[in-house]
Amino acid sequence: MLNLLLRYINLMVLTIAILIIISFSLAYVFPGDTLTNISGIVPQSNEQRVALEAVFKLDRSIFVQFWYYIENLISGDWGVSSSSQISLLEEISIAFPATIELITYALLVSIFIGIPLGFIGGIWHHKPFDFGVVTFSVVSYSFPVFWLALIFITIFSLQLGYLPLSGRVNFLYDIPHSSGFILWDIMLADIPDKKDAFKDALRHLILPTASIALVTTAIFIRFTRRSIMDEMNKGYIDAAKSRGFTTKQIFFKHGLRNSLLPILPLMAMQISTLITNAMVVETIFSWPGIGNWIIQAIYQRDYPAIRIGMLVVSVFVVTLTITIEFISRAIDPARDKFQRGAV
Amino acid sequence: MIPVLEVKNLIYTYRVRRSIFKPVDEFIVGPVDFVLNAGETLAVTGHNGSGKTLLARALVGAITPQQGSILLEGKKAEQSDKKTRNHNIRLILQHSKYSLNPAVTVGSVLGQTLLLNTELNEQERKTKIEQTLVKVGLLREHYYFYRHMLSDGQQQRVSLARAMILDPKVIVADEPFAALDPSVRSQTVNLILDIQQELGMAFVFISQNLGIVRHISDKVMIMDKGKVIEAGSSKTVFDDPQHEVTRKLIDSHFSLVDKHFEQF
Amino acid sequence: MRLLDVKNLTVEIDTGSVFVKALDKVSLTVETGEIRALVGESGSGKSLIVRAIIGAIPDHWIITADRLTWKGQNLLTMSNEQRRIIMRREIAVVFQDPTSSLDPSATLRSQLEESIPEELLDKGMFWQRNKQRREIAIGLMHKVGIKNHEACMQRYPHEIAADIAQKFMIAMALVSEPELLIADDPTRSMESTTKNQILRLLSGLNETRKLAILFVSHDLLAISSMAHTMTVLYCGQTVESGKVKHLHRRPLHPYTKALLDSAPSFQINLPPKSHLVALPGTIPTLKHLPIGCRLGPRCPNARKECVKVPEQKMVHQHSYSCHFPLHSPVDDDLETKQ
Amino acid sequence: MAQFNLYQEEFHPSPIRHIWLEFKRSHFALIGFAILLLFCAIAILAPLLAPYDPNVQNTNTILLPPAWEGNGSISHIFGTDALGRDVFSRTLYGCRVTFGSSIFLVLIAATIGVALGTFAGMNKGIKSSILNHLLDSLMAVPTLLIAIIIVAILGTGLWNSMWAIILALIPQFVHQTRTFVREEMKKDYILLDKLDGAGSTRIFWSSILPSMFELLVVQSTLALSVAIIDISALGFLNLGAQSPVVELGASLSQSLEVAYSAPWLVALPGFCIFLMVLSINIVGEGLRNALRNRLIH
Amino acid sequence: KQKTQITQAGITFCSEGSPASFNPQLDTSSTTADASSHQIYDRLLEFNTENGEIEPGLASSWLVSNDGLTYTFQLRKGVQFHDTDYFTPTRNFNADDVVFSIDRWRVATHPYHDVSGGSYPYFQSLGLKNTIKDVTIINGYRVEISLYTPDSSFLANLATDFSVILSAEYATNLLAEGTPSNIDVLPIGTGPYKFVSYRKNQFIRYQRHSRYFLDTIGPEHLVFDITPKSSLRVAKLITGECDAVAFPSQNDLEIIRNREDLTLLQKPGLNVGFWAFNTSKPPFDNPKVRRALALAIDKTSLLEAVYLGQATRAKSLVPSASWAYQPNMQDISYNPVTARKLLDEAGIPYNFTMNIWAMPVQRAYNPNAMKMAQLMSTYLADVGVTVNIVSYDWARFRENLTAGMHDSVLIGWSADNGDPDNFYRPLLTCAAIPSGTNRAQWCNPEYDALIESALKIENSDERRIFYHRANQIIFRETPLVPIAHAYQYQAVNNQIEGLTINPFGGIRFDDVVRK
Ligand SMILES: Nc1ncnc2c1ncn2[C@@H]1O[C@H](COP(=O)(O)OP(=O)(O)OP(=O)(O)O)[C@@H](O)[C@H]1O
Ligand SMILES: Nc1ncnc2c1ncn2[C@@H]1O[C@H](COP(=O)(O)OP(=O)(O)OP(=O)(O)O)[C@@H](O)[C@H]1O
Ligand SMILES: [Mg+2]
Ligand SMILES: [Mg+2]
Repeated sequence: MLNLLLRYINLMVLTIAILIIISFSLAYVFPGDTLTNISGIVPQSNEQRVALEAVFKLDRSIFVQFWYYIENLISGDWGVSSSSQISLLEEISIAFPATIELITYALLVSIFIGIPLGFIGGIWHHKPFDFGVVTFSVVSYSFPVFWLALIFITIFSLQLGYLPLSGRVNFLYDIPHSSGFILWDIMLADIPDKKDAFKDALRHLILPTASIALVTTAIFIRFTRRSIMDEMNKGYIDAAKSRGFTTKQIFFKHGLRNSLLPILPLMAMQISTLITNAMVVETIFSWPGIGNWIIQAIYQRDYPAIRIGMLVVSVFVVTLTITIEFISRAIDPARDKFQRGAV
Repeated sequence: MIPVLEVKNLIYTYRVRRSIFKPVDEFIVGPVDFVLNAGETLAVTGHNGSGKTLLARALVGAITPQQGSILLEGKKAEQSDKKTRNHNIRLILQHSKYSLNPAVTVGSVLGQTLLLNTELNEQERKTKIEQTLVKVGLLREHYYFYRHMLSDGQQQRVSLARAMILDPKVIVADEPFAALDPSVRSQTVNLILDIQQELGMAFVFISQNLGIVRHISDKVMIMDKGKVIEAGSSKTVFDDPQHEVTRKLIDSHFSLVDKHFEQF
Repeated sequence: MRLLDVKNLTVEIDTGSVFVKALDKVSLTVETGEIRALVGESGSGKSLIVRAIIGAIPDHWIITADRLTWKGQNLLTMSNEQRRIIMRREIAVVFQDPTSSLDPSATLRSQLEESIPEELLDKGMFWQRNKQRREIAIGLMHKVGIKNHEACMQRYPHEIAADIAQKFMIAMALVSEPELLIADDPTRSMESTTKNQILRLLSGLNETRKLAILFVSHDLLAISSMAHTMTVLYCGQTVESGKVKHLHRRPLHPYTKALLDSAPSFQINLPPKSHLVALPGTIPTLKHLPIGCRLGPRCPNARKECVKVPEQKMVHQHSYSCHFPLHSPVDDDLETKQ
Repeated sequence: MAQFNLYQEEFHPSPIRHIWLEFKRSHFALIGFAILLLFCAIAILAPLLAPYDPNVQNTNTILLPPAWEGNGSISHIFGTDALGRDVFSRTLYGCRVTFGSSIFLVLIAATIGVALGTFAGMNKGIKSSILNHLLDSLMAVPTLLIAIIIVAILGTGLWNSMWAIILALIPQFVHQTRTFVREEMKKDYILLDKLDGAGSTRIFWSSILPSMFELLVVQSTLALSVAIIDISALGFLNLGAQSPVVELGASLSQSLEVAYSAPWLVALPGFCIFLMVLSINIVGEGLRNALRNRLIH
Repeated sequence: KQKTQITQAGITFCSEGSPASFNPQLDTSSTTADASSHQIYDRLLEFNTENGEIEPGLASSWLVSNDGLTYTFQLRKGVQFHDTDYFTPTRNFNADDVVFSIDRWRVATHPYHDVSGGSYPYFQSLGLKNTIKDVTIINGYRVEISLYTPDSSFLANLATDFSVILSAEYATNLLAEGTPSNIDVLPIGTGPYKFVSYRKNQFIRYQRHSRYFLDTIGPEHLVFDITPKSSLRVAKLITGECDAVAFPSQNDLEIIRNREDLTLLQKPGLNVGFWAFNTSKPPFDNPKVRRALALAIDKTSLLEAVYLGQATRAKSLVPSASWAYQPNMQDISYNPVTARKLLDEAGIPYNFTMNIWAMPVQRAYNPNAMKMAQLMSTYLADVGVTVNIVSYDWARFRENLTAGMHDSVLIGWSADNGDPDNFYRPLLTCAAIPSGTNRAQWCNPEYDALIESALKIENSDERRIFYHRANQIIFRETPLVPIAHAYQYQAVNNQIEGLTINPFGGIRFDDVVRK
C-alpha cells in the first residue's frame, strides 16, 4: 500500500513538474514580449524594462529564471493580468471556486441521477424503461453543450421566464467574498435578505448545472448500465444464486460493489470533460468562473493570465484525477493492472 | 548416434511477487537432464505447479534458463542461431483457442511461419501449407478459415500443423489434449502417433493424464516442485516407481483403473 | 426416492439470428444416494443442463420440459423464493470455471463464511458465531485438501491457482450440507493424486451421508470408478443412460461405445503407441446441427432412417436412443444373473 | 470425406462481415448509419449540392426565413442570414468543414496514438511506464485548455484548433492501444509468433493490428463524436475556424446576434451538429453491440 | 416573477462594456463616460437634455467677459463629496477642486498629470490646453478661467461628459499614501451615486449618494451589469434581469417594440459612423486610392443591412439635427467601374490586400461593424481588393488604432455637445492625431485653418460657411467616408420610469424610479 502511495505521489509530483515547466516555457513561446508574458506588466520606458528584467531575473540564465518562477509560484506571487493589472492570484481565487462549485453540483447531479438510472436500466435491461434510459443517454450524450445551453435558455428563461440566464446571483445582492462558493458565502453573509439571495443563487445555478450535468449523466448512465449488465452476467452471480442467496444479498453484497468499482476511475476521467464543458457553459451563462476568465483572457491576449490559468486548472484536474485513481486502485483488490473503463 | 535433443543440468529460476507485502517467491526448475532420440517420446508429468510448463518454455527458448545447456543434434541450441532453433524445436500449447489469433486466417498464420523460417516463395509456401493441412487431417480450404470457424479439435490440428510445417526435429507439446474431450482426443493422439512414425520426430509431451502418458511415451520424467524426481523408460517407471510422489501418482491412477475393472 | 427428475428438457438458445435447440429432449434422473455421471463431448450441453436445473438460464432463452422436478416439486413453475430455499440447503453446485465463479472483490474467507447457513451455527453471541464460522470454514478447507488454509483464506480469487480454486469451490458447495451435489467437471486438469482425493471425499460423503451427486465430466476413468449410473449426451441429445456397469459391458449406442473405447486406460491389451479407437469427423457446431439423430454424419452404421429423431427406448434401467443399436437390447440384469 | 464436406458448406462469415451482419440487425443502428453516410456524402459533395456560394452576400435578401415559413422563398430553402448568404449552402459547407476536419483529425490522432500506444504496450520497463503514467495524467488536461494555449501561440484558425483536438485525442488512443497491446502480448499466439522468430514490427502488423482493428473502429467513432463537438465548440467560442471558412459552431455563434429575429439560424447549425454526433453515437453503440454479440454468439 | 426587496430598491442597467477607468477625462469612449461621469461626478455646467441649452451644474452661475477671454464661475455651496470606505471627505466642494480637475490635464507639470498614462484625449483633440491661459481661484467659491483666444464652444466643452470635477482633497490624500492612480480606480466625486465595487467584464455597483446636493428620486442601488453581447442584453431585458439596456441591436428593435412589458426609447442621434483610412500609410496617403475605395462600396445597402434602415445616409460629418448641416452636400455614390479605373491610375494591382478594422462593440453610429466589414469586403472584392477583417478586444483595439496599426477602420463619433466643432475638430484636425480621435491620421493645414476660424466667431450662420467649406475639403480628399447618422436607442422595462436618451451621450439614473 505504501508502495502504491509512493508511486502515485511520485507520479503526481512528476506531472505537476511537467505542467510547471510547460507553463514556464509558454512565456517564451507566446507571441509578444517575454517580460510581459511573465510579469503581466507592460514596461512604459526602457529604464523600467531594465529594472523589471532584473527583478524577474530575465538577465540571468534560464535555470535561475525557472527557479525564481517556482519560488514565486509557491509564495503566491503569480504576477498580474496584463489587461486589468490585477493580481492573478486574487482573480483566480475568486474565479476558480465558482467553477469548482458549478462542477461539483453538476457531478453530484449526474451521480445521483446517472448511476441509479444506469443501475435500473442495467438490471431490467431490454425492457421499455431501459430502452428509455438508453435513448435518453445516447441523445443527451450527442448534444453539443453550447447548443444545449442555448436551448435551455430559450425554453426556461425566454419562453417560460422561470429562470435567470446569467451570472451567479442578482448583482444587486452584494455578497461579500469569503470562500468563493456562492451558496456558502450567502449563508455566511450578513445581509438583510439572505433567504431571497439564497433562493436567487439557487435559481441561477439550475440551468448551467443542468447543461453540464446532462452530458455527464449520459456517460454515467451508459457506463453504469454496461457495468452492471456485465457484472450481473458474470459467473459468480450465478454461483451466488446457486448458493441460494437472496436477490438483495447478491445485488448489494456482490453485484453492486463490483460494478461500482470501475465507475470511480470513470469519475476521474469525467473531471476533464466537466471542466471543458463548464468553460463553454460559463461563457454562455456569464458565470464568473475560471473558464470564462481564461476565455476572456484569450480574447484579450492576456498571456500571463492564460499561463497561470492553465497551470492552476490542469494542476487541479491532474491532482484530483490521480487521487481518485489512487483511491480506486487502493480499494479494488482485483485489479493488479488497473484499467480505465471505456465509455 | 547423436541424440536429437540433449538437455544437461538445465536450471531456470522464476521469481514471483504475489503481492507488495510479501517477499519475492523463488521457484526453481531443475536441474533437468535428459536425452531424447529421434522418433522417441518423452512424457513429463507431475503435480500442478511443478514447473512442467516452465520447462517446456525453456526448451523452446521462450524463456532463458540461468544454467545448463540444450544440445540439438550435438550443437548448443543457445549458440546456434535463433532461426535454427525455431526451426527445429516447436511448441504446441494446451489451449488451442489461445494459440490461434482470432483475427487472422489459418493460411496467413502458417504462411508467416514459413516466411520467417524458410526461403520459399509465395507459391511454394502455399503448396507447403496445403500439404501440411492435409497431413494433419484438414482440408485445403481451411487455408482461408478463421479461428471461430473451426472446432476445438480442428484448432488443435492447426496448432499441430503450425508446429510441424517446418519439419522440426523436436516438438514440445504442453498438455495438448487437456482441453479436448475423449473422442476428439483419440483422433488427435492417433494423428500425432502417425506423424511421428512417418517423420521420425522426437516428442516432449507434457500431460497429467497417466493413461495417455503410458500409452504414447517411451520415456517418462516426473517432476515435483521444480525437481525431477524420477526419470526412466516408461515401462520401468510405471512398473516400478521409486519415488514416493511417483508412487502415489501412479497408484492413484491405477487405483481408479482398478476400480473400473473391479466392476466387471 | 427420486430427487431430481428431468424429462424431455429442451433448451433453445439465442444465437443472434435464430433459436437453436442446444438441448433436445434430454432426460435425466437422480435418486437419493445415487452418483450419476453425465458425460459427453465438450459443447454437448452438459453445463447447460446444470444451468437449467439451478435456474441460471438467461430469461430470453426458451426452456421447456415435461418434467423438471425436485422431490416432486416442479422447479420451472415454483416461485423464485421457493427455489432459492431449495438451492440454499438442498442442492449445491460446483461450477466448471472456478475462478470466475468467485466474487473478484471479496476474500475467499468472506465468501466461504457467507455461504455457511445460519442453521448450522449454535446460537450464541455474534463473536462466538464468527468463531464457529471460522472453524467450520477451516475444517472444510482441510477436508478438500487445502492444507495451507491461512494463506489461502486471506487471498482474493485472482491470486490463487486454478486447482486450488477448484477445491475451494467444492468446499463452498459442501458447506451447506446439501442432499444433491451437482459437480460440473470438478476434477478438470487436476493431477491424479488430488483427483483421487476429491473422488474419495465425494464417494465418502455419498456413502456416509447419502449425498446424491450429479457428476459432470469427461474423465471416464473418474466416472467409472465412482459413479453408479451414467447418462451420455451427444450434441444436446441423451444418447444412452443406465448403470455404468451395463453401459461398459454392453453399450447400445455407437457413440457410447466409441467414447468408452477411446480411453486408453480401459484397454489393457492395447499395445503402446498403437492407434486408439476414434469416431471420424468432428462435432457439428450449434448453428449447423444435423437433423434427426445428431450423430448421423459420423455414425459408422448410419442409414436413411437416421434423419428421424430416434425414440428413446427403455429396457429396464437402461435407456437408449438409436434406430440401430449395437446389440439387441437384452435385460442386462438378467444376463448377469445367468 | 463426403460427410466432412457436409460441414464445409456451412456459412462462416469473416470477422468484419460478421460484425456487419450483427450490426444490421438493429434498425436504429441502420438509420444512424444511413444518416452518417448522408453526412459523408455532404462532406464530399457539398460543392456540387450547394445552390450558392456560401460566402456570397446578397443585401437584397437579408434574414429571409426558411422556405416552410410563410414568407420564405423556395430559392433559399433554409433562408438567408444577416448578410444575405444562403443558409442551405452554408449548412452544407459547414457540415463539410466540421465533419471533414473531424474525420481527418481523428485519423491523425489515431495513427499517432496507435503508434505511441503500441510502443508503450510492447515495451516494458521504466521508460514505458513513465510514458504511460504521464500520458494518463496529461490526458486529464481539458481539451479546451490545450486549444486555448495553441490558439494563444499560433493564433485562431481551423488548423490550429484541429491541432489542439488532435493533441487531446491522442492520449485516449494511446491508452486504449496500450491496454489492448498489453493484453494481447500475454496471449499464447504471440508467444508462438515470437518463437517463429517474428520481430516486434511483424508481430504488430500481422498479429496485433488485425485484432485491434475493431477496437480502433469503435474508439474512432467515439473520438469522432468528441472531435465534432470540440471543433464546433471551439468555433463557437471564436477560437476555431474563422470566416470565410464556414464551420457550424462558428456560424451558430455568429447567428446569436440575430437569435430573436432569425431563430432558425441558431437552430439549424446546432441541429446539424447534434444529428451528426447522434448518428455517430448510434453507429458507435451499434458497432459495440455487434462486437459484443459477435463474441457471445 | 416576484421582486424581492433589494431588487425593488435597485436598478440594473445592462451596459455594453467595461470602462477603461472611472475618470472620463482619460478616455473618450462613451462606455467610460456612461459608467462614471453622470453617476459619480458632476460638471460645472450641464446640458439641458431637451434642447441642448447650457445650464448650471456645480457652478450656480457664470459670467463671460466681453472679449470672450475670461470666464468667471460662481460655485455652489454645501456640495459634499462621497463618503466611502476608502475616503471620508473633511470638507465640501470648493474652488480647489475645480482648479485641480482642470489643471490635472492642462498643466504638464501637475503632480497628477502623468498618473494613469497622462493622456487626456478629448481635451487634447480640442487643443483646449492651448486655449486656456490660466485657472485662478478668486475666493473659495469663485473661479476664473482666462483664455488666449475666444472660443465659442468653450462653455459647451465644460458641460461635456469629460469635464468632471474630482476631489482635490482625495488627490492629496492619495499622493501622501503613494497610490495616486487610485484616483481613477476608486473614484470620489460629488455625483448622485457613489462607487461601491467593480469587477471587470462583470459589474459595477453603485449606491445612492445620500447627501447629493440636488433632490433625486433615483434608486438606492444601481448596478451596471456588463454584457458585451447585444443579444444577451436583450435576453436579460426580457427575463427581467436588466431593467434597461444600452444599444439594443437593430435586429431586436422589432421584438422590443412588440413586447408589452418593454419600451423602446428612440431619438435621432448626434453621431456619425464612418470608414476612415489611415492616411499616414501608403497607398492610403493617395486621395485617389481613398476616393476609389469610397466609390467601390454601396452605402445604401450597408444602411439596409447593418442599420436595417434605422439611420440616415451620411454625406458629411454632422447630422441634419445640427445647424451646421449642409443639405446640398454632394455625396460619393456607388460606382465600381470608376473605382477600378481610379485604382488602376493609382497603380494598385489586382488582389491588393488591405485590412479593415471593425470595432468589437456596438455603438449607436455603428451597431455591427463586423457585419459591415464583411459586406464591404465583398464590394471591395468586386474591384479587386482583398480585405482582411481585424478585430480585437475594445481596449486593445483603440490602443492599436491610436498607434496607427490599421489600414482603415470602421468607427464613428457621437457628439458630446451640440456644437459642430465637436465633430470637425476631434475627428480630422492635426492636433487630434496624437490623442487618437483622428482615426484617419489626416492632417490638412487648410482644413485646420477653417476650423480655427469657425471657432472664433459667435454667429452660427457665419460659422456654417466655414464648415461647408471644410466639407468640400473632406469630399475632395476623402480621408474618411461618412456612412450613416443613426438613431439612438435604449430599451427599458416598463416598470422603469424617467429614463431618457441624452443626445449628447451619457446615461443618468438620478430621476429614474421603479413603479
Ligand atoms: N504467471 C505466473 N504467475 C505466478 N506464478 C507462476 C506463473 N507461472 C508460473 N508460476 C509459478 O511457477 C511454478 C511452476 O508453474 P508451471 O506453470 O510450470 O507448473 P505446471 O507444472 O505447468 O502446472 P500445471 O500442471 O498446473 O500446468 C508454479 O508453482 C507457479 O508458482
Ligand atoms: N451463453 C451462451 N450463448 C450461446 N451459446 C451458448 C452459451 N452457453 C452455452 N452455449 C452453447 O451451448 C452448447 C452447450 O454448452 P455447454 O457449456 O453446456 O457444453 P458442455 O457440455 O458443458 O461443454 P464442456 O465440456 O466444454 O464444458 C455449446 O454448443 C455452447 O456453444
Ligand atoms: Mg502447465
Ligand atoms: Mg461445461
